[in-house]
Amino acid sequence: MSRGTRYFATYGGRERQVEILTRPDGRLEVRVDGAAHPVDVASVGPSGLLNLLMDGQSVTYAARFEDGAAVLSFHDREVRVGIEDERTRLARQATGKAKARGRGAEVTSVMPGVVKEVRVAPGDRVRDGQALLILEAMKMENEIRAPHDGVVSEVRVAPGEAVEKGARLVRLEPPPEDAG
Amino acid sequence: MSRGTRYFATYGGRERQVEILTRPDGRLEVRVDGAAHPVDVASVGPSGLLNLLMDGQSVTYAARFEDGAAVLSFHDREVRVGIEDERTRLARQATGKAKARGRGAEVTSVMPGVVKEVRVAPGDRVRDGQALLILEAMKMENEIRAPHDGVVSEVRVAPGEAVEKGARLVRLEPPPEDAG
Amino acid sequence: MSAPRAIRKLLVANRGEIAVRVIRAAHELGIRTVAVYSDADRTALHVRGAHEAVRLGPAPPAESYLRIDRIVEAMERTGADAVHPGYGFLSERAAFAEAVEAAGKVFVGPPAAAMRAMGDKLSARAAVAGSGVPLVPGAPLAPEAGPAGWLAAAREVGFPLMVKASAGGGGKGMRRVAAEAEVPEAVRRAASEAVTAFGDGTVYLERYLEEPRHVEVQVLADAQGAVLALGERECSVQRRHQKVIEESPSPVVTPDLREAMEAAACAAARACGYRSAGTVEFLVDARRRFYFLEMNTRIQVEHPITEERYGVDLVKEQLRIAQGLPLSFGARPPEPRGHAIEARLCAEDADHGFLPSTGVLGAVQLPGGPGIRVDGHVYADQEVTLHYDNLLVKLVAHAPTRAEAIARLRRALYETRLPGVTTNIPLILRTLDDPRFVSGRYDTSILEHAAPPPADSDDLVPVVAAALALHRRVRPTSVPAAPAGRSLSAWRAQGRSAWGGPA
Amino acid sequence: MSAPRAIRKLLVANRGEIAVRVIRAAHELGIRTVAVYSDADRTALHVRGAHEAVRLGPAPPAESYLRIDRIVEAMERTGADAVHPGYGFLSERAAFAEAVEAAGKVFVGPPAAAMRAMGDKLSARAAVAGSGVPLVPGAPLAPEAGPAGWLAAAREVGFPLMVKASAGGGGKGMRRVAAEAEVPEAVRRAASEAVTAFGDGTVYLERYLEEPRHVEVQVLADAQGAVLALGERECSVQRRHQKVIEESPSPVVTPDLREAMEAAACAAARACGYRSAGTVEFLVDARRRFYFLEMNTRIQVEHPITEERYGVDLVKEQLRIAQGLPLSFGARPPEPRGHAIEARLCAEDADHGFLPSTGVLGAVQLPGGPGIRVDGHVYADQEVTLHYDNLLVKLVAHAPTRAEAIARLRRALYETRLPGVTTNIPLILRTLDDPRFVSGRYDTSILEHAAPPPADSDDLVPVVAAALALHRRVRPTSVPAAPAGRSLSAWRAQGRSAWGGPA
Repeated sequence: MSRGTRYFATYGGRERQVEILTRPDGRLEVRVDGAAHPVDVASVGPSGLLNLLMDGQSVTYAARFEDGAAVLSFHDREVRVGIEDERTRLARQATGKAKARGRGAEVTSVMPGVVKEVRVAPGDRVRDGQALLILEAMKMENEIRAPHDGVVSEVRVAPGEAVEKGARLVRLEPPPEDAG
Repeated sequence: MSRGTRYFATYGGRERQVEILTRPDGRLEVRVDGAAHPVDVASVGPSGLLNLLMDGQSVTYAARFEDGAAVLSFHDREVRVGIEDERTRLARQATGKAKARGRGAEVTSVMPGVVKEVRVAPGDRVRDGQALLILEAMKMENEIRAPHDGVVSEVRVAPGEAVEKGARLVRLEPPPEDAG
Repeated sequence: MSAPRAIRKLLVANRGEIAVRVIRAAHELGIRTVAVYSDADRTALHVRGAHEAVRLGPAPPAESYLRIDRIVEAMERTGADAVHPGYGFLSERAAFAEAVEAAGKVFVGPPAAAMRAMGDKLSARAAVAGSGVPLVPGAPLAPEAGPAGWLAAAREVGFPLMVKASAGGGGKGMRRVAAEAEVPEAVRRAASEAVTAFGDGTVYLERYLEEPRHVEVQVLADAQGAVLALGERECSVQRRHQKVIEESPSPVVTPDLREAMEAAACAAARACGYRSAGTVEFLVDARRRFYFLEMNTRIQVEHPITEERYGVDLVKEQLRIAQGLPLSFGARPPEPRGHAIEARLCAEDADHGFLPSTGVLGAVQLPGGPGIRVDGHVYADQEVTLHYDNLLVKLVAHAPTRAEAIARLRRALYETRLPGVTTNIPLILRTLDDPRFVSGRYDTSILEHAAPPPADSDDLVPVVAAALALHRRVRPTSVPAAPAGRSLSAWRAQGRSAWGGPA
Repeated sequence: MSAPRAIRKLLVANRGEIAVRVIRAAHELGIRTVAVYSDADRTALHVRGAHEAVRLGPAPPAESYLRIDRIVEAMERTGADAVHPGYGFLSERAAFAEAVEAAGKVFVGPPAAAMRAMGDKLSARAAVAGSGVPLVPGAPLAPEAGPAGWLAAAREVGFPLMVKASAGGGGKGMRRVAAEAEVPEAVRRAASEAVTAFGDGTVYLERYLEEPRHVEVQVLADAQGAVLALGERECSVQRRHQKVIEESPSPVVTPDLREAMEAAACAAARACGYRSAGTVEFLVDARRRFYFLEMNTRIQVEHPITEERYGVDLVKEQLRIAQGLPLSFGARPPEPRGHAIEARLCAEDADHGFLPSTGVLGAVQLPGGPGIRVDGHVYADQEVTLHYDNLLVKLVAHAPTRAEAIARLRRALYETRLPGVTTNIPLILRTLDDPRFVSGRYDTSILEHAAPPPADSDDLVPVVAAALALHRRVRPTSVPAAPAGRSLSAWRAQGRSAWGGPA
């Protein structure tokens, strides 16, 4: 059997190498850190569900991919597994580490909604936990709070505006050194 | 509003002309034998269901087309409506009537199944209702019977063969004139 | 029989809705489950519902669900300590129970001896004969006697009569015979079907009762010796001897008759040393006399109507009994409440000779709300094949009165959508409207004289519906191309823009 | 109020699961139904389930489901002779009931005067004050008094306290206040939310009881003057004052306490001249003292757990009462049976601040089997939007004992699949395992101190599952292209061949 495709999976604080091989009979074989695991996977229905038979378990799950991780929806929980294929890893290693984060930070919307009220303006000093704006979603008003002390450098939304989950709302710069 | 697309629908022993027009605002208008009916139709889900609001009724249905007819599945019944668009009708009228049926008749399978046993051979005289072969489907054995008296001219299947619905099984010629 | 003991892991040797049903009961009791499957069922609900799943073989039952050796091997491999056989397949094969017990495992069902006595209808008649249970006139049939011998036996029983598979059930291997000339063919066909369905071609003859009602009594017998009856189920709405609609209580059974039938059912169970859940079937004639027909030594398809009325989970009771525990509710069953009706939704074209319907299910929509129980195994994209029986969903309606239960079942049937196959829902709806059914005065011939589908009306809705559906088909240029993948909003938008906005 | 009369056609002035629920009851009674819908709900289940459907307007409730004028107009246009308001939206607006009655139609609910008395929580306190029903300390709040006046009122009530919308319900327009400094902001926000949700910004203050349990009593009052209670519902599992899990009976209510609470509930109903189904909410403190909280003058979200135990259809009773008929079961409610639990499955990310989740539902899979009732409005390709509340499905488990009902609900939750959105199923499952819930000793703070999601394990299944899912994504060349249209067998075949055959 030829060499398969390698993946690097980070889960539970540990990275493992997963190799997926196609056997001569067309079946797949999965090796985790070199140890073979008999598996059988089948698509279920039109919603992208997969059923995995492995290690004495029948597990049905959906997967979506976000920022180098697979978010797996099992029947009773959602689990995040860092996952990368070999090619991507090699390419990433060749171009160096991911860029260091800038000093400022974006406050993003953790839910879709409509901006009801904006409480801050550029230049405002804000405290950790201070309400920056009010977002209405499903008839509840939710205060979007500052994740840390800082100075508002930009307000990206206006009242009445509909925002998606993850939309950037407000940019916060670190507070001046003299801030308590 | 410009002239719409015309259809000819045969149902309940009566043909009606149905005209479907797109109004300037993008909505559809349906006229049956010239009388306008406000309708609203929307697709429901991935299975091709349609919901029709018309004449004070909310009706959900699926449609499939067979031999110039629409077979409509309502929640409580299946209904067959002959349906033809204007272009098809004109083309058909231009090329003359449908060909007259041949004198022989095919006995077709009314269900998918596996041929369990063949009871007749070419040349056999058969009586109306006589078992021609045994078809097994869903663990029940079903006798496929002759639709009328006749002479077997061809047997198209053999025991063990899987057949689809509509498959031609046996060809029957009319019985000789001296047949009772 | 091995000694009762705690079940930690249960293998469910079946498929379809009953496999799902058994898994549900096991999980509620904290028992781990192992599903088995054929290649046709790789993604079936029972495979996904169980904790583990083991492949048995190709789709044909003889190569998968009927393979005792592979099922016992799967139990060994997974460490399952018990097996539940469901109904059909191996559920009434004493040899299966014996093989399981020989492997040191628990068979969730009656002792093999009771299965043997009752599984064969001829020995069942013999077993209960001494206990005062009334029997229908009948006779065994020797295959080697040949047509002449068969005919002699048939004359003795009298016409009309039934040819029945001794190992049978579910209408398979069963033929009604009205006249002498039909006997040889009926015997051959019934025997042939019986071989296919049950692996045993023994058939026998039984007098055919006129206008009979098929009424059965549910019994439960535990290892402590308790034998109890939980009322009756009326199962006379049948087509080709397959039940379609069942209800409890039976409209024909009076309190006195119920008491007598329950006593007879318990006597039959005691006569064969029964343990577990079982069903004693009777025929009730027009004069309310009842006759023992057979005992089904397994859970019955229609068991939910009893469960709904009594508030008892019969499969959990089976699992309790198999572990040597007494019945959960003590010495007396709870008081039954209200009326329950079950309809079996099958993939078949009931208006065209009950032809089986195959296909791929689309977006199924199942009913809910008060008093509606759904036992099914359907899911979107499921392929309905010819390999197995065509039962898709059992709908059970439970309500304070019979009239309310009927109305409830009707509305639940209206809510149900099983696109992709033809179902018998239209027939069930017409039956619920049938004056004989509504009055409760019906017998097993009710579907033979069923009303035909209604004639076309002068309603314009079908006319417009057909034109709109065709318009969509012939004018594809007027709608945007269906997007790839799951951009369903776009697809929906297409539906809206093509078919017009709000009226 | 117009005189009671037969209802032939009922307009259901609501959407979602409760609209479906009401349509079910009407159809079982042979009443024709008219659905109303906003543009977001054109293909919703209630639109498809009703006999007729009328568009109200765009998606926002203020332009559709809250438009009294359009709803009354739809009743005129369709000839509906009665309206059922469901819960939420216009259900507790006396002005709606009056507009309906002014049009000569029947409002299925209490008299407008009773709604007015009880719909406003302040007047409700006044209405029941004379009838011996115990009250929580509280005070009204004058908007014009300003922050200083609000603070004075707050000091009088004592901290901690709640700011509540007088017209409120469902957790909207509600704020808990621990200290004086929070009072002005809490009052402003609660009033603002109350305007949005109910069109009325009146708020009041109420003492916050420590470790309180939220227990409510179901009442039914008919036009003949019968006022009956049907036991209690324990509703203490709440997040942000939205109920998540409800059960009946309450683990904390003793027979004596039940008798006292039922008597108080009936007294409250009589005090306001109630008619129809209604719910009297109480807080029960750690010493089993109970206090009147409010009366909900409508059908309640969690009404099914009462229905399952009593075998009574509360919506049908509402429809009977509105027609001037007496309660269906006579002078005494049936004996309740077993234990029932409801879980509300919502589109929200319970592990990340209960953020609402939107999306398009895929192939939904709902549970079934014994003792499981499903009240939902979901279907494949349904768009879950932000316009309405995020309740997708109510699951109700009914079983002989509390432990069995919990086990049954657990297994039903495991069967449920609502792909396309994030749901609170994981939170519900963890709550059912919470030792406080299992023991029955919990109060309304149970979810504030809920266990976090379990930590990652060293199980290899997620590792392999993630790799296989990515493998499928990055190696599309190894699988045949997904066929156009509905050739699902090919898609399934792809799944098989790409991922290997049986192990």
